[in-house]
Amino acid sequence: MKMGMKWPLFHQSRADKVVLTEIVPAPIVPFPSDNTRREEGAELVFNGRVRGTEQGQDILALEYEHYEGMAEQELQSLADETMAKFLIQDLFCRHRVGRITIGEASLHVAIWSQHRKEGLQAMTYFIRELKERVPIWKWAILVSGERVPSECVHRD
Amino acid sequence: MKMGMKWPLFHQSRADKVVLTEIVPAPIVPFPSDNTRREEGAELVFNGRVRGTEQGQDILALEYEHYEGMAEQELQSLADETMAKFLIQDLFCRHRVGRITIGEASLHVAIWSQHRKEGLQAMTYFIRELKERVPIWKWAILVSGERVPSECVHRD
Amino acid sequence: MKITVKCFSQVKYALETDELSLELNPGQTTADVEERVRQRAGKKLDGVLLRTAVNRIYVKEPRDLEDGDEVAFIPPVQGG
Amino acid sequence: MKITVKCFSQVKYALETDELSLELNPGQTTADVEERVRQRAGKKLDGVLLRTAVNRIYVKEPRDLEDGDEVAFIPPVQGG
Repeated sequence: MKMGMKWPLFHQSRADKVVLTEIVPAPIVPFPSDNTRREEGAELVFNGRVRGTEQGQDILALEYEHYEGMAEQELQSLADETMAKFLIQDLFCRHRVGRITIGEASLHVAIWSQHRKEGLQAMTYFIRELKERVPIWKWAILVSGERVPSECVHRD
Repeated sequence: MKMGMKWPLFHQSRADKVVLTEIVPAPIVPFPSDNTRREEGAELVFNGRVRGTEQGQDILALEYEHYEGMAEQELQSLADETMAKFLIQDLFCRHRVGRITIGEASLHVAIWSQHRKEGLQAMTYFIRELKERVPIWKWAILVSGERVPSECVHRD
Repeated sequence: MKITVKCFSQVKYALETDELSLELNPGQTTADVEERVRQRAGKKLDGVLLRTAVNRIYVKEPRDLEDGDEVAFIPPVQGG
Repeated sequence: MKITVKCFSQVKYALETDELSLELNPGQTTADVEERVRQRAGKKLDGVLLRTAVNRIYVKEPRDLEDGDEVAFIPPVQGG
């Protein structure tokens, strides 16, 4: 789904499942909540946010780098795999890249399912695998202004 | 915290944890998101919503009944216990009672933690225990208009 | 002595009331009260597991009651 | 033949470039290219585990390359 497209309304029972993933360079717009669904009793939302320290050292911000083309592809195939593996109805994911200020969301995931158990399991799996295989990396912007890969942040 | 009170801002690092539970008779106002935190990298939100069927039969709505006094007390002590058991920073919970239309939220939980793993575990535990011990019950409003305890809904 | 029984969900539905006021003899326990509630329900609570709360706290074993106590027999809960 | 090596994170930091264009001899594999990348980095990639992707797909074993292939050596990823 392209940004700016009309958001689908799900007030009808649906056999079709929706999976949507995006990598966006700007602040994440959360997926809209929805009180018109008849079938999905569980809506689970995760926001991963930038913390003020990296490897124990204060930072100003993070800059997320991604392998354009491959990151989108890996993210989408992970989402498809998660849909196939767990009894969930819809999975929406936005991952932000570029410079992100402390406190802001780098990752936003919403999972809709009939029951909470599957939603929680799917969320756990999806994020764990994302952190394992989607080619995205963090660069730390240090207080000095220096920009280094996050593993290269060392305590003074 | 009473409704209408000013929502605290958490932009300072805090040693203090916040746990808040409420049982409300009206549509649930979600807890505000917050991009001013420096320490909590994981924000997890769950909405439990009313489904259009109960025991396999179509319904018009659910009516949640609670044991006033005891339900509040059990919910709060469960939240306190969850805070003690998992490394999370804040837990907020609103449970709605009274008549709830299909699709609307009966339960809203937000958990903030440094890392996602503890948040997911705490959410799983909190909801499972809530469904085990907090004295709240569902009455189904059947298509006929009849109002029966949810276990007493039988297929035609 | 007199106690109050709060009725919820299936208990309320079976007894058609949300509260009972009962006279007890000294020494009567929560188990005795549950027995009276189940009898009053006819067979409508057969097979329904009830947990006991006294003064809004779950109790695991039958216990003696005092004048003014509030007792509830809690059918399986369904919050969430 | 000529291939492109895309550099990210620690690889980019070590090589100070986000892309290399390399001439290969026929029969040279991804393992040979990784060796060249590691040499060029001096010791800066010592101890850094690199996964290999060819044309944006992870490959598990060293493989032959073709003219125009895009190769990347993927340091541990950190999305989320």
